[in-house]
Amino acid sequence: MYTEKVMDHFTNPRNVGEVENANGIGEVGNASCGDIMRISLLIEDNIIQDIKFRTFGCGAAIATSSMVTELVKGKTVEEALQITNKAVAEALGGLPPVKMHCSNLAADALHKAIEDYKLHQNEGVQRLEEKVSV
Amino acid sequence: MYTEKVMDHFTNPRNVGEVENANGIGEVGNASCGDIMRISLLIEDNIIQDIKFRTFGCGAAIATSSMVTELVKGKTVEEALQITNKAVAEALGGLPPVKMHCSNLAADALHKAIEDYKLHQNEGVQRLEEKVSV
Amino acid sequence: MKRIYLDHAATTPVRAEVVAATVEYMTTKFGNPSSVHSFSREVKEGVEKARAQVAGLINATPEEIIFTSGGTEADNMAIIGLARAYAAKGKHIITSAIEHHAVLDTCKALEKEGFTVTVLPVDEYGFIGIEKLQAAITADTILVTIMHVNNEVGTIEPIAEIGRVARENGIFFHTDAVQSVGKVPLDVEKMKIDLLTGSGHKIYGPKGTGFLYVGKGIKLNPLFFGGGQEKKRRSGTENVPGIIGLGLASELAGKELETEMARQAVLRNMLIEGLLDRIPYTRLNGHRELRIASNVNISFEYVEGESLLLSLDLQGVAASSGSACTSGSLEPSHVLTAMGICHETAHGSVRMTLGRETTNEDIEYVLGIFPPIVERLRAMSPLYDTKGRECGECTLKK
Amino acid sequence: MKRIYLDHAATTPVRAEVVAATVEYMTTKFGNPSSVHSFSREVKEGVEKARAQVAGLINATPEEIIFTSGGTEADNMAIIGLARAYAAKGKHIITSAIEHHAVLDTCKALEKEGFTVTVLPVDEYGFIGIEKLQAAITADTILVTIMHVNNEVGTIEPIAEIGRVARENGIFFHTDAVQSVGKVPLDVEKMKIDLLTGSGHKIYGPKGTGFLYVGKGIKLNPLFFGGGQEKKRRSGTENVPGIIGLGLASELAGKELETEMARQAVLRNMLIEGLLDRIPYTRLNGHRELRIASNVNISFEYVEGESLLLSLDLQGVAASSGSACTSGSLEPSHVLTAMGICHETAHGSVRMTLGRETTNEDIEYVLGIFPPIVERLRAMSPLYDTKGRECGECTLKK
Ligand SMILES: Cc1ncc(COP(=O)(O)O)c(C=O)c1O
Ligand SMILES: Cc1ncc(COP(=O)(O)O)c(C=O)c1O
Repeated sequence: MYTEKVMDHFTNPRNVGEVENANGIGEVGNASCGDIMRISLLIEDNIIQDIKFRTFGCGAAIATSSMVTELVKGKTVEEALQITNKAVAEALGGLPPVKMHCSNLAADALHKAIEDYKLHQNEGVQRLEEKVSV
Repeated sequence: MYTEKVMDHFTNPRNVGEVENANGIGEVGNASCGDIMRISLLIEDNIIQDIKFRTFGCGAAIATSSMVTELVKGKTVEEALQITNKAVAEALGGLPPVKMHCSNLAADALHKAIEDYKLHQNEGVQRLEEKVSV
Repeated sequence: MKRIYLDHAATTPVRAEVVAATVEYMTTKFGNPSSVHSFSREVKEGVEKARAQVAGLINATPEEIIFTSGGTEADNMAIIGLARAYAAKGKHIITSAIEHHAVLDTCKALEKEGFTVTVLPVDEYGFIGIEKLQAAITADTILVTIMHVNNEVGTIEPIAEIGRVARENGIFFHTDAVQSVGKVPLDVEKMKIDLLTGSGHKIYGPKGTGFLYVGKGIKLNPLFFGGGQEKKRRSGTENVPGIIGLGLASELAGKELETEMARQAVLRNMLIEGLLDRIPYTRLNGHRELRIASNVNISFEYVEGESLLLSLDLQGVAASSGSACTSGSLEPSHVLTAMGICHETAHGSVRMTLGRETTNEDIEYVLGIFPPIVERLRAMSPLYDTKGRECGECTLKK
Repeated sequence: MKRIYLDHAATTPVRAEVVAATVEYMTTKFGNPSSVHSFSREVKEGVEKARAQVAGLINATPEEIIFTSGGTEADNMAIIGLARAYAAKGKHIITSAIEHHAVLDTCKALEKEGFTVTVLPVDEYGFIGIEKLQAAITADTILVTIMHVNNEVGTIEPIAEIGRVARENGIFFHTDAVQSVGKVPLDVEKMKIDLLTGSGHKIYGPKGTGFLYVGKGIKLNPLFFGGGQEKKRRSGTENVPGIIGLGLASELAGKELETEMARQAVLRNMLIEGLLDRIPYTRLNGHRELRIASNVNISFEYVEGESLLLSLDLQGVAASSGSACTSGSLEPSHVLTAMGICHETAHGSVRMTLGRETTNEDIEYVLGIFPPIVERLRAMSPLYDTKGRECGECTLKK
């Protein structure tokens, strides 16, 4: 059913856990529907310096989570935003058709984490501006 | 499908042919429906002295024809009239259910032959009476 | 006693390679294809390989093949499934008078659901007339279902022409190819076939297996419901060993189609000519040339078919008949009567269908035993002396 | 690597005696039972023997057994066939929320034909309440269809009581006994069962075989049409090797039913207790005692079932799960959710079903590898730290 690459990432997932000093966190999915993915990352100088995941979900969910962290670690934010769920599936040598639309959400989690980072950055900027304007 | 007795009567049918000096002939069935049985017999002193059959039909048709001739040869007319299609089937050790109502007509042919005999006898008697009354 | 099997149109022995494959999938590769573990993976692969093998035989793509429990189910699935799916488009179906009951009775059953059915007549050889088909088409017609090769007389219908006419009129074309798959070249593309039925046990595959080819994009309502196997078109745990066997049997049939059919045609001609030559008052049913290589169907006047079969069987030869007696009804074969053959004559028909194992010696043996058998039965028959012909219909009801 | 198959509720390997019998009927005894010659005679006898073997297992008479292509077809034949035959009498059907899709989806399909369907709820163990059944019966009810043993959680339903209630109310009772035939004693007389479904591949018989028991005098409209086999109730050339295999498998299952079930119950208890003891945050699904001897179904909180299956499979153990992922949908098992189990928990369920070849060592092996697997996946799970429970429903649609 799964490709060798999927099985490799399922058996030896890369970057499991939580980035301790994360400045962006994204979670997608819903335990009731069988999948939750949580990505935490540390972005510095526009580069993803560190990224980790925790996933409750099927083999494909775990493998796509693992793969996405590997794909973007060390990349710029812009490069990371270009990664799609489809690209993750392709990097894994493909997913079974039934999995394409359910467990293939890792890029969404990544994007959410980046959004979260940006939000905090903006808040930081805003806060700075507020300070200045006071 | 067929009992050994049926196969015996099919393979070695008794009394095939036409009684040459027959005084009764009966035919039942219809070639379009797959079965015709013709029985010719010679009755003397109320006894079936000779009886033969010719049959166009399936294995059961041939076997029941053969069996009925064997059953009644040498019997009285009254005894012969008591033979039923069911009795013929039983004498053969039974017939497949689908055959009970189609190819099992030999007793009917026998009864028709006896009727034919009686008709001729009556005609003879009548003719005699006519003669006397003239 | 020598036993000669000449009833290959009824069923065939499963060939050794196929038996071995089914055994493998009953024992070591026994998993359920729907499961999520290693026992199922190899099984799924096997099923998909079989699908490709079947598709290859008729020039379809694997996704267009649905596995069924046999030809009967596939015929029903095609006709009922399509009719129900396209009822909004039209409610008229065209079929022919010589179809197998799996088609004829299914069309009849649809009449109760408000469909109307035109049953095309055939000529003396059993051919559908293309003009008659053309004339029967109305704006309401959604489906033409006409068999490829007739199972009783072996007539090969002009299905490429039928396909063309159906396609031109925007009507779906289903063909019951149970008797032709693996025996006559088939190409669903070229012949413009939308749905096609095949059966495993007619091509040295296992009984209880069959398939329906359904061209891409054609909708079908399922006949039954459940786990949603076969892309929701045919629920029920797949008959995996059967499917594997059907796949392999299809591939092997395709490989030997040409040589085997050429070989059988020679034997068939020998049998036809031998019988017609040696026995008077006989007629060949079906067409002399446009018949499948394996089929011989001859009527022997003044004798009844079942008693012929019994006599042949006693000498080791297995054949079949259009006689009513063999079906337990009173009416003879609807195929023979549709071809205008007298009921009486139809009752005296014998079908002999050759196969892979049939040899020259077999045919010679049959030619040797046949004449005395007919002679003996004719001597018993009250019709033979007079050579009286009743060319009526049996109107009795059982 | 050691391979341990614990998915016997999905399918079973065909036992050696049965394989041998099917091979015989594919090769030497290959005739079509409908033919009129010696090749068919021995085959007909074999089929009738198989009918008696199946009947014997459930205390029916042979004439009450119809052979089908599997449990799914038999369920459909029973429900659709009976509903259509008795539509004039009433149009209400009662079933339960934990039926197999072959029953549930079939009932649903009948709603389109104007039938109304009551789906009875079940309690936390999966039991039907007799009072609820009683309350659901109306003057319009013609059929109650409730399974004997549930395929996911192994709960044994009170079918003798259901049969009594149905009989008292003059309603037909069908039971899907696919998971109980040959595993739990069955007596259609005593249990007042009118129709009963069985499947061959769950009892070490061939896939693509099944049967429907239909009590004498009960009418059924056929699902499909054709040659009129099985007394016109199921057309299509009989799957003879399959039928022979089903017959033999039934007889052998009956013979070893008691000893085998006692043996498996011991192993089952060992597995249940071992897992619940060794792994925290687990729950047994179904009833502790009133479950079939072969079924274990446990939910492991905070992990998802498919990833558990994959991990087990990598260590040679084949099991199944109520996780949505295994079916390609988003909703978990309808059985578990009907029992009131959270969707989240249901996703983390694993079913292990034992069989004839399962040994003590197999269970010990599984008990050894299971805890570290769960630990590893929990360490990866974002739910495990917080032990946060979402007991909602998945409302996404795929
Ligand atoms: C022309 C034709 N159609 C359909 C069938 C039915 O196929 P099956 O026996 O596989 O149900 C047969 C054979 O019985 C046949 O000859
Ligand atoms: C309870 C139940 N009913 C019906 C079926 C369907 O039977 P089959 O697989 O023979 O079609 C199954 C098994 O898949 C089952 O477990």
